[in-house]
Amino acid sequence: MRKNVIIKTISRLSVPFIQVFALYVIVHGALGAGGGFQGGVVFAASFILMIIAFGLTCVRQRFSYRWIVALSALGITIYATIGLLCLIPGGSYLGYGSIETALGVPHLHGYLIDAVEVGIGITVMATMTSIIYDMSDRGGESS
Amino acid sequence: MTLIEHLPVLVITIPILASLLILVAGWWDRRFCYPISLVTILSQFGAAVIILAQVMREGPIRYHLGGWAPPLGIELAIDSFNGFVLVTILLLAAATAVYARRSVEHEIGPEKTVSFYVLFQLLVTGLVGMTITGDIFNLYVFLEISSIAAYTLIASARKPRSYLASFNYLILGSIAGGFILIGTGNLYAATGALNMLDMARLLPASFELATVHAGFLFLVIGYSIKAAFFPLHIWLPDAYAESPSAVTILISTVMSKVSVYALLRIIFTIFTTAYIIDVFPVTGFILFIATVAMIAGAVLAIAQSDLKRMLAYSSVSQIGYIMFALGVANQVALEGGILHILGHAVMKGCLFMVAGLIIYRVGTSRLSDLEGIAKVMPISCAAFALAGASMIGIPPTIGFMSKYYLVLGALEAGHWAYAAILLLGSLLAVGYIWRFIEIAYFRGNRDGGHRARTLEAPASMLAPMVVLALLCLFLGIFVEGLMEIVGPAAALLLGGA
Amino acid sequence: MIEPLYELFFARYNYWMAIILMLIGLYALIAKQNLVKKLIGLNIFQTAIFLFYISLGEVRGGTAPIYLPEGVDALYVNPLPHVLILTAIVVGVSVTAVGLSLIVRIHEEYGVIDEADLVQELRRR
Amino acid sequence: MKLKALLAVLFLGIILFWAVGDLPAFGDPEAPATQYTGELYIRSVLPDIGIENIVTAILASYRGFDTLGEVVVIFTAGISVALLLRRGGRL
Repeated sequence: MRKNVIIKTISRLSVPFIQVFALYVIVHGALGAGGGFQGGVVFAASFILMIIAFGLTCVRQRFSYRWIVALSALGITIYATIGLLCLIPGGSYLGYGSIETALGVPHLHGYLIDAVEVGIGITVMATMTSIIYDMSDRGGESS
Repeated sequence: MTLIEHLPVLVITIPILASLLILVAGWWDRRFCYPISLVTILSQFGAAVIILAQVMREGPIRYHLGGWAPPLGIELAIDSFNGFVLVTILLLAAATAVYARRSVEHEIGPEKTVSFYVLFQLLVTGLVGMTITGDIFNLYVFLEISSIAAYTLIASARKPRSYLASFNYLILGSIAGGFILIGTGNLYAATGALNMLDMARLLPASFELATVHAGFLFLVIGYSIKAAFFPLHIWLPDAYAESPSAVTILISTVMSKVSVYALLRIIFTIFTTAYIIDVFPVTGFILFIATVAMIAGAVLAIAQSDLKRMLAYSSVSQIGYIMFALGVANQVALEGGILHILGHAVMKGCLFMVAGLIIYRVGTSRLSDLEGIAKVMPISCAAFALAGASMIGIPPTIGFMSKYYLVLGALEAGHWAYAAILLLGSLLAVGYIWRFIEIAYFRGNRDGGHRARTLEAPASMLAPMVVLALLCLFLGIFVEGLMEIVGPAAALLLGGA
Repeated sequence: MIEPLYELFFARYNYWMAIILMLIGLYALIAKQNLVKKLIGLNIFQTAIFLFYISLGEVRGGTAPIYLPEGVDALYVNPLPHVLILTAIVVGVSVTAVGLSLIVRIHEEYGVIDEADLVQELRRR
Repeated sequence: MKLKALLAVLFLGIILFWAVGDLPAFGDPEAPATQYTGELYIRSVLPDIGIENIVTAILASYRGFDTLGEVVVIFTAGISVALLLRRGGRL
């Protein structure tokens, strides 16, 4: 791979900003435009930028397949488990309101929505990254 | 007690979590995948039986997700019709899961086992979701879960041709998905509702709008592509013939049935019989296409030189029988059609299992290479003969019962010619079933030498096949018990809500 | 004379745009020989459907469906199509990803991604 | 192939053109979709859930099951791509 100082430096600088922005988009979902999907995709975009700038092997050393797959499962688990937890106080599946009334915490409904959005964001980020890993693994390098 | 109440949603969400468990456990040790998958599908089947029993006892279940009642939220609606379909598909999925282990070891290769079982589980879950949801957009979401899993599972045979078959299916499936989305959008524009029963309530006011007609056409065409209804079946033969045996069984029995179910549900529950008979008369046309499908599918099946491909075309023909019931649209014919959903699933599952066993042992499914196979695989060929008899419609098999009701319904509605064509279609079924029987039993005397040893497959593959073959017989004999579910289901479809 | 024409074409121009895009996408999906171009056609087709849905939810003078501070009297557009399309977009992305990886495999097996060439390859084997 | 495509396009086009006349006009506040569920959601999100973004409220709460399905769709796609393309490894 050719050394390209400008691309590497610029991506090194912008990746943290992209990731912070992605987190903002995920967490801000309940208050304004944003949400888990959008944030997750923006987060995955930062990985794509890193792969373009530094190469797949370099990125994969830090975030291995193992972590990425585990994260994509974790996101759905968060979502589905919050749904199942709602059954305990007697609500129906995904009925966050039942937890809110059972615990008596105000605005818990909104916080649970945030938690669910985080779950969505994790899965979308991890899956997008996994797809990019798999696709950029093919081609030039071997076979 | 409360758990029973939540069973409709648990039957979808627990398997989703189980598929994640398969992924994580499989990472640790691949041998964990299969038991988890099997236990999940078997417990889904058990749950489905409990749900159906509850529906028959206490009437339809309506489960409001999140506690939000319909115009706002999504509901799961289970009545006798989709309860019956739910049990049918999970019965076949359980049989396939038992069958799958050896077949997967043989055809997929060890490094892909984990993802295969994850997708297998997701495919079944998507189909279960399609069956019990009461929301038309939710139906689309589950349809896409099952479709994406199916595209990949077809390609998991890892043969060059299977990639092509999968890609062609992906293109057609996406067109179908797009059509379904457009149709849903048109209905949503006309009514503002997405819940099926709510839509059925609001729709009569705007029956005359072209938007509603267009929505009807798009939904019917979209789901017909998915169900491989005759002129739209072009993806089917390749997809069935090139995929691994376990996947062929699952998509040929379960997936096509769920698409047909969705079609019946949309036409009868949302649009009601008043629409398809008086407002936008399509029943005659559907009846015509259905008979063409029966004949053309059977003729194409006779023309094939490969066992799996022959059975694939036979599916095209058999889907025609179910659509025939839709075209006649009276109580007796619909009973026959719903019975055929179960009957065809059971017998086609058995036949494809035999084809899978032959591939497992002989390595090919070309008919010309199978001469005298009955001598070395006696149980499999006997099962083929029994299921084939059911396919033809020889009494007292389940295939006979469903065709009997179909003919009876057609006669009741005065469609003499169509009833005659249906019988002709059964005669053509003799053509392709007999071809295999003849090759397997009565040919190949000249080189019987090299196949002296019996080649019967392992018990875990034989057992589900034998069970399905016997079911073809016993369901036909004890059809009275089934009619207690099928009768109300047909009445429910005709009654609208 | 002008009134019905206006009603059909200009008051509903959003549908015409969506329909034209749908037809372009469907044509590319079926007629193009190159498998990647087929997928591009699929994406155009799906995006056109998204446009159709989103424009269904439009309300003249409406703002984005996020509550404005209390006391401000606001008209919001219909939020439901936005939700549905968020789901449909994800489905479209997933189908595209699977389709592209199938194309990668087909290219590895046959060395070509053009339908005419594929037919030739299949015949040759 | 071209002919088949043109026929399909023609067929789709005719149905769609036919349907347009009865669809609500662009931005029509009287449209059934806006009048029925649209208004209902806008009125009930604040008292029911208490967050500002109506789309998020519907996405995660009212139609949360759709969203669960959608997360599963993308997970399925990730596993699919892994099955098709990944070399070695555990998947």
